[in-house]
Parts: sequence; C-alpha cells; structure tokens
Amino acid sequence: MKKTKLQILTNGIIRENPVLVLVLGTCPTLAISTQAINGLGMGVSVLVVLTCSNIMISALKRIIPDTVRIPCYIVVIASFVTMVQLALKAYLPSLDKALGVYIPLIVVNCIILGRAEAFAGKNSVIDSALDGIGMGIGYTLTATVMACIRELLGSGTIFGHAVTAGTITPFTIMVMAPGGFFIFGCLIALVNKLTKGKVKEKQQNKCLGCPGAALCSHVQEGGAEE
Amino acid sequence: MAERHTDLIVASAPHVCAPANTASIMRDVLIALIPALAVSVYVFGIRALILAVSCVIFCVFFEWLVRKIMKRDNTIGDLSAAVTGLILAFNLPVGLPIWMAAVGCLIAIVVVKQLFGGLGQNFANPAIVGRIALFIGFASPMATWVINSKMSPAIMAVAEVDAVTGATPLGLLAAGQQVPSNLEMFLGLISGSMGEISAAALILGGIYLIVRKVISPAIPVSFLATVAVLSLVFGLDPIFQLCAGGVMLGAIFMATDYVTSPITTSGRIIFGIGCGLFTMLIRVYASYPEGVSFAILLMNILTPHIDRLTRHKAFKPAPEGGAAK
Amino acid sequence: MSAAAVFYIVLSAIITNNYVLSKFLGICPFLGVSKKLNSAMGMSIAVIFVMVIATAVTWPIQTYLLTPNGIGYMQTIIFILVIAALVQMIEIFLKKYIPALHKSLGIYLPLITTNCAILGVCVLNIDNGYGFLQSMLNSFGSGVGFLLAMFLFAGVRSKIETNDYPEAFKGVASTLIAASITSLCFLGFSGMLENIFGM
Amino acid sequence: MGLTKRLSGVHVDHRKNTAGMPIIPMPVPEKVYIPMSMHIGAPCKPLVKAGDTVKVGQLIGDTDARIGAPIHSSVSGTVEAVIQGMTQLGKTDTSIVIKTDGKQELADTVVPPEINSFEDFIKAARDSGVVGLGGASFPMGAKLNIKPGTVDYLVINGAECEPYITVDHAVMLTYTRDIVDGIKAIMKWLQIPNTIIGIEGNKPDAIKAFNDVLAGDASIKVHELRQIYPQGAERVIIYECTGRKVSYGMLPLNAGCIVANVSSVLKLQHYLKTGLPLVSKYITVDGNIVVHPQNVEVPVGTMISDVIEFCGGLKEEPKKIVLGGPMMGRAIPRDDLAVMKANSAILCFNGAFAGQRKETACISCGRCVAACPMGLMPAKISRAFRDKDVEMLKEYEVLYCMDCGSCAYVCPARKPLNFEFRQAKAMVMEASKK
Repeated sequence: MKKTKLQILTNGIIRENPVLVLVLGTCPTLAISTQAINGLGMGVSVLVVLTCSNIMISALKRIIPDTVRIPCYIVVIASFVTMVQLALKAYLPSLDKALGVYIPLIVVNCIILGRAEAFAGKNSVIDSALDGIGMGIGYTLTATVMACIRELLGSGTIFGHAVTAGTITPFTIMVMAPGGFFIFGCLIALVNKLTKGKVKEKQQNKCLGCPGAALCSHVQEGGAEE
Repeated sequence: MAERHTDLIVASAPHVCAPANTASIMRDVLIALIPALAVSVYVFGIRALILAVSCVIFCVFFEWLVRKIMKRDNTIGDLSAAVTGLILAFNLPVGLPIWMAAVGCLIAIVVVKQLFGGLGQNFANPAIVGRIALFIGFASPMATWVINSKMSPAIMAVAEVDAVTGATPLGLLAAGQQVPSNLEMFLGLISGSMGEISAAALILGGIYLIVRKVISPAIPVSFLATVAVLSLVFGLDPIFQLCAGGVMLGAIFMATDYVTSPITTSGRIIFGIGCGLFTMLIRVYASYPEGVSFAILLMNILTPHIDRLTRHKAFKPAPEGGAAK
Repeated sequence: MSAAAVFYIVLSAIITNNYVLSKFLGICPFLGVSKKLNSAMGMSIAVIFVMVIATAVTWPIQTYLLTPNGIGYMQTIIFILVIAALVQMIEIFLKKYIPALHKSLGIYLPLITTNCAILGVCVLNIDNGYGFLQSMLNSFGSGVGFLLAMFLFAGVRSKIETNDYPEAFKGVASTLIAASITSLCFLGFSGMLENIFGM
Repeated sequence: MGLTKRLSGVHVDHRKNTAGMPIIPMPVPEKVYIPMSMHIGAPCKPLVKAGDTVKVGQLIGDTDARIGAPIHSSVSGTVEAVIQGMTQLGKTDTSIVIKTDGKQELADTVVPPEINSFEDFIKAARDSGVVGLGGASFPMGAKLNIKPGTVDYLVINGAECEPYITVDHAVMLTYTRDIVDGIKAIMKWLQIPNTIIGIEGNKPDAIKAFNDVLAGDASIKVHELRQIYPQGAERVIIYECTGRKVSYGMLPLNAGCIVANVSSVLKLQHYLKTGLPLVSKYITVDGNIVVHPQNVEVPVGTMISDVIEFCGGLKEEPKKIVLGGPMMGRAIPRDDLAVMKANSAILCFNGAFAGQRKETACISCGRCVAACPMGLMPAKISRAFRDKDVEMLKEYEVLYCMDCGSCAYVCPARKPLNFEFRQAKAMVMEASKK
C-alpha cells in the first residue's frame, strides 16, 4: 500500500512518533528536556539534521554500495551534525552550551540512522524529505511537550516565563534525572492509552530502525549463548 | 439409615491455616506504630495527628481511586495503604504543608505501588520513595523543623539563632554544635521528622512486632548493629547515632517491609548490614545529614540479587562422590 | 596524580556522575538489554572494553592531530568513524585470536557503535580538558558505572518483569518508571566523594 | 546422631480431642461396600459373585501384580452385588456389596501362617492384606520384599503429627507388646540390625510404654520427635531418626531404611499371630461438629455416614468432611462412600470452619520459606508457576516438594501453595518428557 505524501508527513507526528511509539532517541530527549527552550532547540536541530541527511542519503542511495552503507550514512549524518553544531556555536551560544555534548551525540541518535536505514535508503528524495520533516516535527513536539511539563512542574515556569512559580513551591525533582524517566514513562503510557495499545506491538520490536535491531532482539531473547 | 450429604466442599489440603493473614499483619504494624505516634503528638502537638491522619486518608483514597480507575478489585481492606500512609507521615516534618504530603502519598501509592501491579509487586518501599521524592523535590519545606519548649535545651539553644532550619540533632552534629543528651535522644525530646524522634517508642513497637512474629529480628538487629559498629569505627557516639534521625524507624518499620526485603534469613542479614553501611557512609560523607532512606532504597534495589545469592537449596543427600570426603 | 585523585575520578564516574542514571547516556541498551542478568553483564563488559580503547585512540587523535591542525571542528565526524572502525577491528581481532571472548562479547559489539555513551565519553573527555591518564580513568569509571547501573537494573527487572501492570503501563512505560526510582537512589550519594577525597 | 541442620516445619494446634480415649469396636453395619482398589498398584479382581456367602477374613479380591494387596471380606454375610461406583479417591471402581448377617463367623482360612523362611514371611506379609496405613497405602508385601541384610534401619512411624488424629496413640498404648513383636519379626526375617521408633514428644505415655516393654533391648530404640508438623512425613522422620537424607526420586531403601507405620506393623503382627488379615481399621472420628468424637474400630467397607452415625451423628449440617488429618487429608464430596484400609480419621466440619478463604496477593513475607521442611522457597515457586516458567520451577527445585502443606498453612495471603506445586510438578515432568 502506497502512502500519500500527506500520510508520510503526518506519520511521524503521532502514529509512528519516533520517541513515544518507536522509543528511539531516548537519551537526548531525557537529558535536555529540563527546559522547554532546550527541548525546542534540540528538536529543531534534530529536525534539520534528519531532513538534510534523509535527502542526501536518498539522493545517494544508488551510489552507496550496500555493504558499507552504514558507515556512509554515519559520515553523511556526522557532516550535517557538525554543520548544525557550528551554526549553533555561532548564533545561539547559550543554547549550544545548554545542549552541550548532546549536539554531537545527534550522530548516534538512532532516530536519524533508523530513518536512513528504514526509509531514506529505499524511497525517493521528496518522500524522504517529507519523512524527515514529519519525524523531525514529531520529535520536536515530543521533546518540547515533555520539556514544558518538566519545566512547569519542576521550576514553575514555561519557556522561562513564571506560571506557577512564586505561588506554588515547585517540585524540583521533576527537572532531575528521576523526573525525566518518570515523565517519559507517563507520556508513553498516555500514547499507549490513546492508541488503545495498537502501538505496543511496535514497541516489542523496539529499535525498529536501529541497525542493530536484529541483534538486539537476539540479545533479548537468546542471551549470550550464541 | 444415616443421613446422606452429597454437597460437601471439596478443597485441596491443608484444611486448616495459621491465624495470621495480610490484614491482621498490617493491623499489627499499625498497632506497633501507636506509641511513636503518641510521643509525636505529645512533643509536636495536635498538628502531628492531623498530618498522620491526612496521610493515611490520602493513601487509602489514592489506593481506592487507582484501583477503581484500573477496574480491579479493591484492596484497601488489607490495610497496607494505611500502613504506608502512616509510615510516610512519620517520615515528614510536622510543619509540612498538607498538599505536599498528599503529593508524597500520590507517589507512594500510585507510582511506586499500583503502577507496578499493586501490593506485593513493587520493588521499592512506597513510603521511602515518597519521602525521598519529597525530600529532593521540596528540599526546603522538608528541612523545616518545628521546635518548641518540650524539646532538649540543645535544640532550643539553636532556635534563638536560627528559628527554622538545621535544628535536628544530626544537623547540629554536622554543624559542630552542642547536641542533645543521649537520654533526650532516646526518649524523643528532639526535633526531626514526626515519627522518628522517639527511639524508645519505636523500640517498643518493634518488640511488639517481634513478639507477634510479624517481623523477624534479622533486619533490625543487623541494621542497628552495623550502625553501632561503624559509629565506633568513625569515632562517633553509637548511642547518639542509633537514636538520631530515621535509623530506628527505618530499621524496625521500613527495612522490614516484606515485599521489598529479601525472603531468607541470611538475605535479611545481608540486607540489614547493607542498610547500616550505606546509612553511615551517607551520614559521614555525603552532603545530606541523613541517609537511612537512601540506604534502604538502594538495598531494595539490590534485593533481587540478594535473593538470588541466598537462594535455599532443597533438602537432599550430598551428591555421589561429594559424600566420600 | 595522587591516588586520591585517581579514585575520585573513577568513583565519581561510577556513582555521582553515573552515565546512565544521571547523564542519560546509553539508555537504549539500558532499557533493551537489561532483561537478563547475563546479557546485561555481557553488554556492560563489552562497553567498558570499547570505551577504554576508544578513548585511548580518540584522545591522541584530538590532541596531536585535530587541534594542532586547526580542524577541531572535525571532531564529531572523525570520532564516530574511528569508533565504528575500532569496533569492527576489535570484533575481527577477537574472532581470530580470542574466540572464547568473541563468543561471549561478540554479539554486543555491533550494537556498541551506536551506543551514545561511547561517543559521549570520548567527546566529554576532550570538552572537560582531561589529560590522557584522566581520560582513561574517566572512561574506565564510566564503563564501570554503566555496568553498575545495568547490574542494579537487571535485578529490578527480574523482579518486576512479569508483574500485573495496568494496561497502559505494560512494556517500556513501566520500565522507565522503574528506572526513575532506581535513579532516585543515586541522588543520595551526591557530595559524598567530594567529602571523602577533599575535592 | 549429630544432625547438622534441623528441618523446619510449622507449629499447628494439636487439637487432639480424642487423646486417651479407648478404641471402641463399631457393630457391623447392614451392608458394606468393599472397593477393589485400596492400595497403590494394580486393583484387585473380584473373586466372588452375587449370591455367594462370605465369612470374615475370606479372600474376595486379588491380583497377580507384584505391587498389590489381596482384599478380604470384613464381615460375614451374602454378596449382594458387584457394582461399579465412585470411591473416596474420586474414581469409578469395582466394589463388592455384602449384606451382613451379623454373625461375624471367621473363614476357615483364618489360621496362623507357618513361617520357616524369608519367602514364607514375604508371602505372609502379602496375604495379610496390610498396606501402608499412614496414608500412603503401599502394599506391605511389596515393601518388605527386599534382599535380606541390605537395610540398616527399620524406622517405625508413631509421630502422628497431624492435628485431631489420636488413633495411633491409642494403638501404641493398647498394643505396645504386639507392635514390638511385629518389629522383631520384621527385623528377624529381613536381617535388619536396628529399629528406631519415632514418636512425637506430645505422647510421653506412649514413649514410656515402649521403653518399658523394650527394657534392655539395644537394637530397638525410641526416638522422641519434636512437636512440629510434619515430623511424620517419610523423608523427615528418616532424617530425624537416622540422620540419613532421602529426597525426590529416591526410596527409603536407597538410604538403607524401611519405614512402617505403627498400625501397619500391628496389623501385620495380628496376621502372623492369628491369621486374621486386615479387615478392620482404627479410625479417629472428630471435627468441630461430631456429637461424640472418639476412636472406633470400623470394618473396612463401612459407609462413612454409618461411622458418623455410630459416633452420635452431627450437631449441624456438615460443609466439609476430611479423610485423614487436616494438613494432608482429602476432602470428600459426599459421605456415602466406603471406609478404606488407609483411612485413619474422619473429620467433619461446619461452614464456619470450611468457608472458602479469600486469596490475596503474595507479600513475600517469607513464612513459607521458613516453614518448608524440604528447604524450598514456595513464594518463588508460586511466582514461577504463575509465569508458567518451567526453567525457574526447575531452578527452585519444585520436584523436591513433598506436598506436606506447611507453606499453605502459614501463608497469610491464603494461597493454595502446595496445590499449585502439584500442578507445577506435572508441568516440569511434562516438559522433561519432551
């Protein structure tokens, strides 16, 4: 069944939301979602890298030999990440500081490699671009929403503007590590609830797009016997 | 001709059972907490009772509500939620706003217990996680200690300087100030979380639980002994360390939580030693003056491993060859 | 470097700055491979192994190759390529010379390329301005910290894996809540190492 | 003996209401229903048909199988029918219905057997019809048929650790000398050097009675067992008395032991002395609604309802009737079933006692772990069973469970643990077959 362009674009926002449904790219999402602005910044960075790398990989898919495709994908992604990193350093130094090591780590963000492997390597340039934008928006939304919740509960502000701060004592644990895991878990449960468990099957095969997916499930099932 | 009965109940043996059931065990724990509650009400006044009752009500309410939402059997009758509520209250400063206590109850009952499937399935002690979450999340209100004239002069002395914070005995010790006498510590004429102040009342409750065979002495004894020994090693007063902070409450009522502690006696001894060790490490070195709840939580997390290592082996003859030795 | 400083770097990487539970690096394997203790330990040992070797290779590259030539910005690309190549080489080497070790660690190696903890530790070593020895110690400590987190969490999961969860929380959601509680207990040790080693 | 470790157990209320009561013979009922399968092993084939006249002790059912025990008429009268009907084991089985004449004439075959060799002794043990009367109902003839001189210990089980039951106690007081004679006969023909009689400490008079009779005999000792359930379980009593370990997949024989119940030895001795095979059973009738709880001697095949009637009937509607002790006995669905050889008690309870217990969640309190005499971890096994995790069941050694019910007795969550383990054991067996 061929998907329409619109479906490709919206696919990543809810139905196959990379973070909440496919559970990809958890590390940066957890780490930077302490402030809404960081969530948004990270989201947009990922959006840019994802779209660009999707376009590039899709365009180069005939040239790249199948056997070395993963290293090639990584080089392409790493180049775009470096560009974004330099751009941030130049124009938004405070955001760059806040996101710190998580910007270079976009390289190993499994969303990007995953989409390259699962989508861009097989589809046309335009479809890949749409997929990248859709997935990127899905990621940005999730990271921003999660960051807003954590910022509101943990500091009483949203995007730095006081909401409940001053009237209600903020529950600071929400901007710390346990709060990150907790809110993330709750959001996933919420999506489970909203989609009535349809997404759970996908979570079984968690690292859907991850190049190590086959191995990963192998590890989970068989342990270290083989 | 004898009367015939053809509709008898057929059930699997055994057809008799020991009197203790889950609810009776929880009731015993509640009874054992009463002396400490009484001392707390005496020292802190009626506010202590209000806090305790609200925590119990919130916990029972959340338990009822979440079971209702999940469309499962209601389990408030087993009294475990009430026990969690009371123990959580014991871990809070008396002056804590009630809504913050309610947040603690929500975390304890909903997040730690019911999200994991309810009684018996949680891996961490609900009251402890509730307390730690509040302690870190509401750092300042959770370190605001109520003080009054019933307490030791050592505590009152600091009150004139600083009326709100840092006035627990462990806080005084950390600040290098005069601490209350050991007798005052033992009786509970000190500031602190509402239920933890009186070692005497907590020990009384502990003895009741041990006599009623609700808890085994393995965890409390190994926990307290480790704290005492390490106090000597660090050159501290063991009596003070045992009576200060949450050691008694933790050792007798929280570390002994069945669900989150090891199931074998040897495992329980390891668990108690671990609790004592981490408590003293945190007290002596970490930036927090008190480490009981972190220590117990860490040991909760280690419990599956301890259970694995202290697994019982079935009664059987030594394998051939092994017997020849 | 004094012995105290050595312990301080290693222990703080293990406990207070735990990569998984406080820096959120390597969450994927933490959630994915922690179901069984054996796999969790195998993965962790492979991570320690690769982390240390990757640092041993990337630190000199950065210090003697990239920075002097003014191409520090190539760090990301170079590092990830080096790590990917390194993992491949380690795998080939193990397969050929230490088949026993390859048998137990082999299946985890390909997964490690995309483990952000590896790239993370290499980049952070540079960002923090660590010297070579410090970098090596930090990498080793980080790897052991990963192992500790995996060890603790594998125990927790063995206990809760077959629980009767509410419908919406089945699967990853409940695992994350468990991770939340596990990370909570690491907060208790804050400040401890600074006090012990007088840092 | 130097026991390195004491086996756990549970403290159960003794409730020995009938302790000290004599054994009262029950008059012959109008009809008896004698099932053809009252022992482990092959069922017997009926040797009589409707209309035949039978006398007490006459052989009415037998089998050629190696493991089996002959069945004798417990009454004199006329065979009314050979029917298929439900027995107390819950299976449909052949039963011989005998209408009694009340004369209780002895059959001509009831003469003391002549024993000159080991083979004669084994034949006599088989002909006696005696089976393990502690509840296992393993045929005596098969149990004693070993190579003489290969067993070190004869362990006589007089523990009677189950609540309510006092009939072995009464037997030990009444027939002390006969039991000792029986023991000596077994020791002689099987060339067993030592005998240990294990008696729980709550029966000091029985211990004294044996010590008086045994005075000066070094080969037979009385061992006082702790007052804890299940001291009478085979693996436990062997360990307590001899320090030897027997476990799953082993016979007591593998540890050089033979275990026999006091009543079994007594019935064997009666046959050796008089030639009268096992035709009546000593039974404790008790429970919380029996009008006159007492110990009675009942002809095998008597309806359970007739026995209860003889004890004055019941004070109120029974809800549960248990054959055997409350810890391991079997609850029967109806009371119009026949008494079998292995029955040692009939316990009747009202609704308040028998009420279904509500099961709650396991709280890992560890009571079951502390209670298990076999050193197992019931809480963990129960969880593995719930998860249908055969590997885990094996790891926690469920096959070593001997179904004593100690874990279920102490469980505050009221989980039917040993019931689960029976199914778990079947699961493990099934899996290992594949």
